[in-house]
Amino acid sequence: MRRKIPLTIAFVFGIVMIIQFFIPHPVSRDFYQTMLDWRIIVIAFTYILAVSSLIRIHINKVRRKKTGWGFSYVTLISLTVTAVVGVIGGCFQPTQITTWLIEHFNWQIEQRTVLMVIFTYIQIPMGATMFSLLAFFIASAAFRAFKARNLTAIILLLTAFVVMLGRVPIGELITKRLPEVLQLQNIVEWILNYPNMAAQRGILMGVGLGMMATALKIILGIERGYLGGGD
Amino acid sequence: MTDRLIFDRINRWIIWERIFVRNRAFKAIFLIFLFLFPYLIFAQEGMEEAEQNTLAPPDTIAEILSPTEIKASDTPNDAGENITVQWKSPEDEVGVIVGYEIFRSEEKETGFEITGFVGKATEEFKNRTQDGVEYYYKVRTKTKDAKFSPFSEVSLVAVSRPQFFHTGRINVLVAVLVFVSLLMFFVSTAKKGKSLFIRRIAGLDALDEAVGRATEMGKPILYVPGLSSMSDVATIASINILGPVAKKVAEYESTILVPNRDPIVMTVARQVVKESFLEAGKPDAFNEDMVFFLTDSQFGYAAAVDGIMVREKPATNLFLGMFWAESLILAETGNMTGAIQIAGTDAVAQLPFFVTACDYTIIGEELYAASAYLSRTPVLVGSLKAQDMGKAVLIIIMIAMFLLAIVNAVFFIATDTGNAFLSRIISFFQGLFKV
Amino acid sequence: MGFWEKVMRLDRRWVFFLIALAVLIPFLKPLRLPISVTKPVKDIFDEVEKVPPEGPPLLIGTDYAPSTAPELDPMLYALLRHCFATKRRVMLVALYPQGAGMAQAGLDNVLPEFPEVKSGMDYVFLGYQPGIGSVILQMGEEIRRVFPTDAYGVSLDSLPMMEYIHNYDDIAFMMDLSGSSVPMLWVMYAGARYEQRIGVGTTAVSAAQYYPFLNTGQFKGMLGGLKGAAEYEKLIKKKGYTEARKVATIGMDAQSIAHLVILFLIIIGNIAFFASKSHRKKTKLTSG
Amino acid sequence: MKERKGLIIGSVILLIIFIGMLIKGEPSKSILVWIAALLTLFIYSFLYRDNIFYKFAEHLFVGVSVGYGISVYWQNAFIRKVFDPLFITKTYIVDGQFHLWPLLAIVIPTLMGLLMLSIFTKKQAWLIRIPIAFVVGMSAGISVPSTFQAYIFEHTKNTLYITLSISSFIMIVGVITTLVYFFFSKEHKGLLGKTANIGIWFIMIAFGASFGYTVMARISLLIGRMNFLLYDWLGVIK
Repeated sequence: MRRKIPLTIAFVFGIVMIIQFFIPHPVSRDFYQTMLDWRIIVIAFTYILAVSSLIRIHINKVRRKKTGWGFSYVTLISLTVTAVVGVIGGCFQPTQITTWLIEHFNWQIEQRTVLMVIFTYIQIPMGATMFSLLAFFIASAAFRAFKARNLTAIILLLTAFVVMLGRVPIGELITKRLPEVLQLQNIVEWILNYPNMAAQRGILMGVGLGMMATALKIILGIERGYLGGGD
Repeated sequence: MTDRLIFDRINRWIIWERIFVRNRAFKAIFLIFLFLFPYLIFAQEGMEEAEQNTLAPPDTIAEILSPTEIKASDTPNDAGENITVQWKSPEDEVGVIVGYEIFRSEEKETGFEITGFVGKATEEFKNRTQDGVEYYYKVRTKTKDAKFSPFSEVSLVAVSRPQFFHTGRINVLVAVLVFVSLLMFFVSTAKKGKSLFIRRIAGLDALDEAVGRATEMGKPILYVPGLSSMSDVATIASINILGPVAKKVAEYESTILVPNRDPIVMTVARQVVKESFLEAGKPDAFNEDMVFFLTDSQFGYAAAVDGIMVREKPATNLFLGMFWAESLILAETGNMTGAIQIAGTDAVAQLPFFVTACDYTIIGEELYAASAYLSRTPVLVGSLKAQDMGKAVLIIIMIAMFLLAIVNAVFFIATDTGNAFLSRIISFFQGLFKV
Repeated sequence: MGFWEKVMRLDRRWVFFLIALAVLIPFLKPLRLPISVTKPVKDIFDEVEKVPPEGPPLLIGTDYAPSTAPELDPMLYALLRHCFATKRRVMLVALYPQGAGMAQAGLDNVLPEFPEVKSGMDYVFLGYQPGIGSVILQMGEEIRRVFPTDAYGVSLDSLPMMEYIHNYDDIAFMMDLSGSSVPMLWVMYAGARYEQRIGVGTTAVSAAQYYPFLNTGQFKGMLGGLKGAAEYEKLIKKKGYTEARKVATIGMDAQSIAHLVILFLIIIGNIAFFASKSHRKKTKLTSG
Repeated sequence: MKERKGLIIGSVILLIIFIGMLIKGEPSKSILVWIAALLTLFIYSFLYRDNIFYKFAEHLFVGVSVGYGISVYWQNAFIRKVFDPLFITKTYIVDGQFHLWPLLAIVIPTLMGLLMLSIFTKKQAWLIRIPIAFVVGMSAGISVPSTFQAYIFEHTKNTLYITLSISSFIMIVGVITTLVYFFFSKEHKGLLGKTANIGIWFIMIAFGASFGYTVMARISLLIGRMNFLLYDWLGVIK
């Protein structure tokens, strides 16, 4: 019972979604849209679990005075403030409260809602900065890993080196006098378009088969790892 | 109780499995599909040709600047409410044409009203209609000085309707059916107890060792199940690996940390870890907070996991699932803390970064082989065989096409036109994979 | 421990430090490394030069978001400067909601240099409308139907510049700046259906996928990444159009230096690897 | 130890450069830009080592982004997909007539969502498997045919355009050997092993190429942040 029902649900919805793909009829199209809406609603409820997990962990940290518990306050307070501002003040469109506040206090809000101000000046800069850490990490990874240890490492190292060199003006200058086929930027383009593309296609075809097999195993109830073991 | 016994017991009730797998009729169906495959494709080609033959004969008395050969028909493979109007644009050497105005009426003679305008380089117009209503169309040319040509002749009647089957996707349908048959076939063979071989996958072999090392050192294991949601199959593959890993951890009564970005993945991962601890006979060692949610912001997640890595100092980091640009942020930080790292993903763009920063990398399809590899459950191993057969089919088609292309090229050098038959076969195979 | 072994075990924070300097220094002290102009960029420049002054405008699509702005903003600035300095007219349109903000920021940045340039006379900013494909299509028939007013709410009919501009026939050249697939939609709809001449400005990563369309002529030219923008800046500087700060050229300096630092690190790393390996062998021999 | 001293000196130099620019330039007058800039520096401090500034930024990032997530889910899922159609627009009443299906289309997923909360009970916790099975099963169903199209058909089709050239030959050899590398049910020995080895070479070329190709994009991200710090915040460059 505890397995049959979920497995049947997975089977039914899996098969229906496959069939749906082949039917252009409006009924099938509307059904697809409804299913996507359902998924959004279900996930929204799961978000409750997620947030409660986060909050509980930080409250526990504060209670047990674990190392760095003070910072848990930062998370808890910023979470509460942002959520309250977003739910009451409006997400993308300002609610009446926000409109009243803006008019009453003569605020200048470029982003329309307070939530978007927080988003623009706190979340986006921090995200962009985390993203830009990659400039440093890609350098240290290259320095450490690109060593000619064995044949495969040499291939990896050489292609990376050539492609990198071909991306800066100096690389072009080095081979300027050579015939066009041997100019660095053309070699780089060839590497990208042929051997690189070949391997990518090979990997992706394999991945496609793996994904299909896994998805089908789930629909057919052969793979049940996602339900956890037991009955 | 061994894995296999559990499996057999819970397998028993599935009805469709009986129909498909144990029934001998299945094999017959499989064979029929194999034979049907080329037929279905040819049939579709034939249909297209037949459609073209029924088209109206070209109009020989073309008026100057008027569009000719106007034809209107239901737009194929759609949800209805749409008619495609096509015409042949007149010669325009001076370049005076701006575009075409399309007129529509429900009667053949009168009541035409403008329904759309398209640019000069177009010879097709898709018109929103009501299903079941009869429409007639005519088109006229608009010139730069806002003058109009006489109308083209009126098209034949056209009615729009929704289709119940997308003929352009017949190749996908056949492919899905063939693959399902292959999968079922090998799974059923595997069930009969025929043992199947799997080659060594270094990254997965290292999993055991890496988990063992962490427990020896008394340090936690960090398991990142990717940053995508459950709708990504890579995440499901990762969850399938999490089971055995968590079981191992439970046996040593060690700690596993599973930070999550997606709420559903978190819920599923928690179930899986909990059950694994139960199966290992250590339900008390399980703590709900081992599997936790961080944030759904991509780089916020990366920042927080970086924090965990430098503060909790896990001895083993496992990054398995779907990753984007944050892959290197995680892997480099993990490398900095000196942990053993095993990564696996099907995101081709991220693999190079994992290869440079991790000790072992599980590449692409190997991730999907993992649950079979770790559990060695016959049915799962059987499905690997089906994947291999899929690859074999693709390889055979490619080699055959390559040889054909060479032969055709020889013909081409000799006769300057190539061999009609060979060209037809080649274009047939290319058409097979039309998307 | 010999020198090379020390290099082998170099703290990675030194690498971070070098990269930080490599990016910071060109900002404070521009190096002006030589830049050679490639054909796709020259093609764009020539197309813009063909736009008649005080005549049919250049249409610029700003279909990008802040995340790709470092690479695409310099292109927008350079194109605007090129046109404003030579009395060529410009129309701006955004098919991404965030694109409108990028276009406005670009105008705010460039306009102070050209006090005589006026909205409605020399440029028109149409703003943002949702529905990418259908907006492009409808603009082919009548721009006013999709954009009855410009971004500031002024009716297009009241703008002197718009008097003779109705659809793609009245637009000399179209330039789409985007890191996503929007340029392909411009090609599919405006290019294939209305024979609009189109150029593309895109990020370095996306540039590779557009090369095939350059060969077929579907794009008349391309600015690829900071490098493309820097080349364009060089071209307008050469013509003496502007003396403004060359954002992309500085960025390109930083990028080249950072690239060279990484290449240098790889070479040093390998020398250290082989040196310490042979050193280890030697010590083994002597000790054994 | 010596090395660390050097690093500290290096970091101090960077800091002095920034403070110098702060005095010399025309810093932004917007407090929001200052917040963004300080948070940027807090995160960069992680490159030296974990510290309280990074910890603060990290915890703030988590809190703010989850708060943002709550707001977006509240607006896009609860309000727009459940509350509005159920109580405001009443999609299940058309022309004064009651229709069952539109009502069920809201109620069923809501009930399924509520089952998620069964995890908080001891006995009925298994009910959570129902919504999970729905999401997983349906996602798997959607992915099967589209995977065939996007991963297998698309790439096979493009590989099958063969011309008589070295490039085309390399392409087909590369695809085939890479596929062979992924054969699981045969031991990689003899001919198969050799082919799979060539496949690894191709894979390595692809990895090297995409690594080298990505460096430029990553550096430009850093340039973008530098531009923010030096232009928008400090105003030292014009």
